[in-house]
Amino acid sequence: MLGEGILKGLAETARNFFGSFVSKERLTTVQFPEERLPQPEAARNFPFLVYDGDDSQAGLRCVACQICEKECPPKCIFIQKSSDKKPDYIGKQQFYPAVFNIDVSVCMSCQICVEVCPFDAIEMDNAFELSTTDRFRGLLWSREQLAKPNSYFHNIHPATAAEVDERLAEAKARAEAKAKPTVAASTTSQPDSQTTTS
Amino acid sequence: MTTAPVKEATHDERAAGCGQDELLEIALGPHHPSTHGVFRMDVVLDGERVVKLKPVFGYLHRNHEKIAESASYLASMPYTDRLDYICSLTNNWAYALAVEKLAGLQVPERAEYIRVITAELTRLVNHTATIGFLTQEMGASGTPLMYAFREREKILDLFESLTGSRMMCNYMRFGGCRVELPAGWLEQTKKVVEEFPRFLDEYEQLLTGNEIFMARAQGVGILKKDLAIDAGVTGPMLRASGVNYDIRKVDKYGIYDRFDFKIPLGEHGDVYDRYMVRMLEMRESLKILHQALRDLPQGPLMDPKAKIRGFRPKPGEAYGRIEAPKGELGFYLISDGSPNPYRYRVRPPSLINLTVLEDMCRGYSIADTIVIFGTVDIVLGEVDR
Amino acid sequence: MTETMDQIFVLLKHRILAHSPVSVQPIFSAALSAIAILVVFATLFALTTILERKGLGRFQNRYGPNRVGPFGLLQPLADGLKSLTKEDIVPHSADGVVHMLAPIVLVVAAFLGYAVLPLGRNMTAINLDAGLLYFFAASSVVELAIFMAGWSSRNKYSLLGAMRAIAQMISYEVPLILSTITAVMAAGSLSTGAIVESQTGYSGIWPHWFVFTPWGFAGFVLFMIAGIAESNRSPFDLPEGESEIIAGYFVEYSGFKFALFFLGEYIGMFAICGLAITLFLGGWAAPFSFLTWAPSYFWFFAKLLVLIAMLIWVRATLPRLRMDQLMNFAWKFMLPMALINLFAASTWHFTPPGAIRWIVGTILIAVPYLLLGRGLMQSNKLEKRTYRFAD
Amino acid sequence: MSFAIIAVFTVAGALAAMTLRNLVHCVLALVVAFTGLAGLYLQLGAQFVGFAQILVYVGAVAILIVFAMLLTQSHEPLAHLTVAPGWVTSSLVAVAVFVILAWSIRSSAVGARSIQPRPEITVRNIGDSLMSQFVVPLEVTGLLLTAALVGAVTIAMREQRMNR
Repeated sequence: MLGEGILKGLAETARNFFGSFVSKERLTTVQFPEERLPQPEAARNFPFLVYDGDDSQAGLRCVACQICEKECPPKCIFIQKSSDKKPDYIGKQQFYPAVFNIDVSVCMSCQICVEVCPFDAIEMDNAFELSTTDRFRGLLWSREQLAKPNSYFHNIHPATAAEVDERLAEAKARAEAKAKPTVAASTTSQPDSQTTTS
Repeated sequence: MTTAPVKEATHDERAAGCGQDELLEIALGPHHPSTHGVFRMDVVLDGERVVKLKPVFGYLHRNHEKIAESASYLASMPYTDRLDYICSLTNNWAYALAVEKLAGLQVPERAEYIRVITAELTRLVNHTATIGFLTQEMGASGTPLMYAFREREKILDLFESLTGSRMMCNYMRFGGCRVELPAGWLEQTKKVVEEFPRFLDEYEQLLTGNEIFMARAQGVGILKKDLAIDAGVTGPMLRASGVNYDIRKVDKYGIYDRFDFKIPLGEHGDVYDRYMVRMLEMRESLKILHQALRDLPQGPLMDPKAKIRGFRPKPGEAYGRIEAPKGELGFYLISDGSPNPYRYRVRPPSLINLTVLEDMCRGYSIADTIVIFGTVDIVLGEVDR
Repeated sequence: MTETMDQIFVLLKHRILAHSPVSVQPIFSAALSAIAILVVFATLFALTTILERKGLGRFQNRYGPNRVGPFGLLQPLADGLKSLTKEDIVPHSADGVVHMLAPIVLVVAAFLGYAVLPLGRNMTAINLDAGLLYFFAASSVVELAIFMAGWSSRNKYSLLGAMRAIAQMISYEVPLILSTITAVMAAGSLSTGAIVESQTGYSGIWPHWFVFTPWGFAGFVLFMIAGIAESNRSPFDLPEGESEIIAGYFVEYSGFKFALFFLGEYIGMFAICGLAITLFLGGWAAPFSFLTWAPSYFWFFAKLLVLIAMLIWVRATLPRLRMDQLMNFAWKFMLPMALINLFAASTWHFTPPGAIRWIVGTILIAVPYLLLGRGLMQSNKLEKRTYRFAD
Repeated sequence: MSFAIIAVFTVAGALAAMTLRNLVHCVLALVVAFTGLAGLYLQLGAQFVGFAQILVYVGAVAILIVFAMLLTQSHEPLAHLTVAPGWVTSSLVAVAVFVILAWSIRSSAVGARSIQPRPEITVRNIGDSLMSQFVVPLEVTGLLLTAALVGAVTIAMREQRMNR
């Protein structure tokens, strides 16, 4: 009969209309600035640099190996290696980034930099309300802006952070057990178990 | 029909038309609400009937393939997300499959299962979006689209908690998957899969029997079987024309031979069949999901041979293809032993399915053109690359 | 007391008129009515835009606008301010004068029809003898305005939209007018006031509305379908056809002129709904005899809101037809049905009251409906399909 | 007073319809003239004819002209004024028609008789007389129109078939 399907459709929309007043299922809007959905732990947005200790610049884990710079698909990372060295968390003498810039307007949040980093120095942040009025300088983040403490990392990705800490502690213990600090030439031979880490 | 303010049609166009009527040439797009982004159709109309249609694309060309040839294998993975941005996980899979063939990597069983689960969820995401937009193009004021997106959101939430991103998942790696399932993910997925048929029923109630929908969809934009095969059309579009061709069955890539599912086939090859084939395919996907979620084994996620840094496959070539929601998605790679592929080529289903657009639209009205175009189901990111 | 409440606006008008000199009283009276109609329906327009958006939102599992003012009720104000402050863009090659005149003609023509709508007891602006004819004459000018808009913009999309709109409105005017004839026949008058008057009685508590007869019901449905098509609303919104021809005839309008098109469209829709109420739903008459204490204008506007809600509901549900299907529907279904309905109505009048005339009337309408519906489905080769599955 | 205004409107509309270069403008001016004519009818108390005038001429005939124009012509409007070759003859004919009409009206009985207040002619009266006194002319007109309609459809269908 002509009109039957139309009536069925009308019944369906009516059900949704009245349902929207009684059931959360049928009123799915989250009114954003007031209501916020919890972010899943895996949520990622833009990278940041992890530092240990209190000094946000001296405690950076980054040793300026420039792997992330090379691997970054949109090439949004810019690193300048320092000329001098300073001890890292194990105590080895390492370079550090004199300049570490990320252009977040170019960054595509792919997390490749995190995966390739042998030092767990760069991690993904989940902050997303980052708008600025200056789209060039305002979105080019320097080392100072990128540095965030390990506690923050624990805060946003507790499971991953714990894993990373464990691994770093293990590496440190191994290094201490192996020998007294002789300035190691290379630390790039980190175990490959990191590949599955996020 | 044409009028004083309209530019006169050129001689050729007039010759192409029927009768003595003059033709109206309009550009649908690139700024048009129904062109799925920045697509343009140069349409020659006789009244409202399409006489000629020339698809114009390239507005979204991003040089994906050339960039991939100068980047490492891994660095192209997030770019594949952005090909067909509705279904990034199947893109990941197709690319990973090609690289795995090239490098001879073995994917552990658990990772294969997770790939199947995510791919079928992606199929649901894609088909809900497609039919939602299709009804929008038929002029429904957003209601079916909103219902479709309501369900799609639930799956995107799953993606986010698994991969960290709703659309740009970047989840699969050469030789496995990137991260283990988060706690509770499996249960949540089971719940979503359990509830999904309710949405499909609702949708069928709302649209499938609707006379206006039937009038707009049946007998419109017929794609003949032979033409579909000749043009290399794949995916739901091909199956709606009645060709039994699904790479999940043909290639049995991954572990698809372990699942019990069927391939819905259309008969007329019109808009309605393309819509229904997608609806039925979603139900089949749910069957696969049920089985995969039930059988998901424990085990490692990555092939231990796989390397993230310093990945250099030995020289050779490989073509990996999967049944993406839109059709056959293939990646062709040549390695010269360096960290970058020597040649990188995508076989995008969207672009190749689009080639029959003019044949489908000729003779139908401009309103049909929009609907037919909607059932081709393209994403400009994949067409233009 | 109820009497005063019912007639309060009429009394108020007389009070005001009493203070003016006799010579200008007719003009003054007309001006007062016109101002009242303008204010009331423009407010209703503002209210409807927000109700429609909120209603559509609810149909679509979302809230709809709720940011401006309490519950978003000030949204129309914000929209109005926005459209007022926006730049008024006239395309370079447009025909300036016609381009400017089109929205004005549209709104004026849309408002003209209200002069004969009885908004309450004794509340018809001018009670014309040929009121219905006047209404259709006024609304036929809308087509011209739409053509002016579409043609003067010099845009292919707007021209397509205008051509669609005119073709559609002319086609649907025929069943629209034919379906009203039944009510005219029953009331024996073309005057809207008299038509309402003939529906004000009650049997027990049940009203004598025309919609509660087989032909009246069919007439009402036909009238509403044709009316939706006349006011270019979904599912007959082809002239706007957002997904196809973007916005149709007003694609080149911006700022306040654009708002005027919206105003005209909604005003036209209210007028059609108001006429449907007048013709079939008993005008300002209360739905039950024990509810007559409420003022008559209350009932009119209550019914109007119900019809508007129905239109929103329909809009939320249905996809849009195609041009040729629209025409087919008008000429192959609506027109024969309207004629058959006319026949059924006249049969009704010449059959003695009782069960028999109900049966005859129902059969006379239901059988052709089923046959025509079947024919329409078959001529378009519409069918439920089954699908085969391959392994 | 109101007669003067309406008359000016009507005549201006008619003049514009003749002189404007853009055909669509001409149609719009013609609509003004039609509307003015309807106004005149209304002023004379002929409601039905007045509204029918608007409904039929503005709502249908003008639109028909527009359609016919859009479907046939395809040139930009001529930029300069052109005059038809036989303009002398045609204006003479026009003047002659006007003179004859004016003379006959002046000399007929209508002008001489003083206008008596007639009972209000209602739509009901019109309907009654159409159905009793003038039923044959009405039916004949209806038949004629139906025949015209059928003829138009036939021609249109044949053309369509030829196009195929």
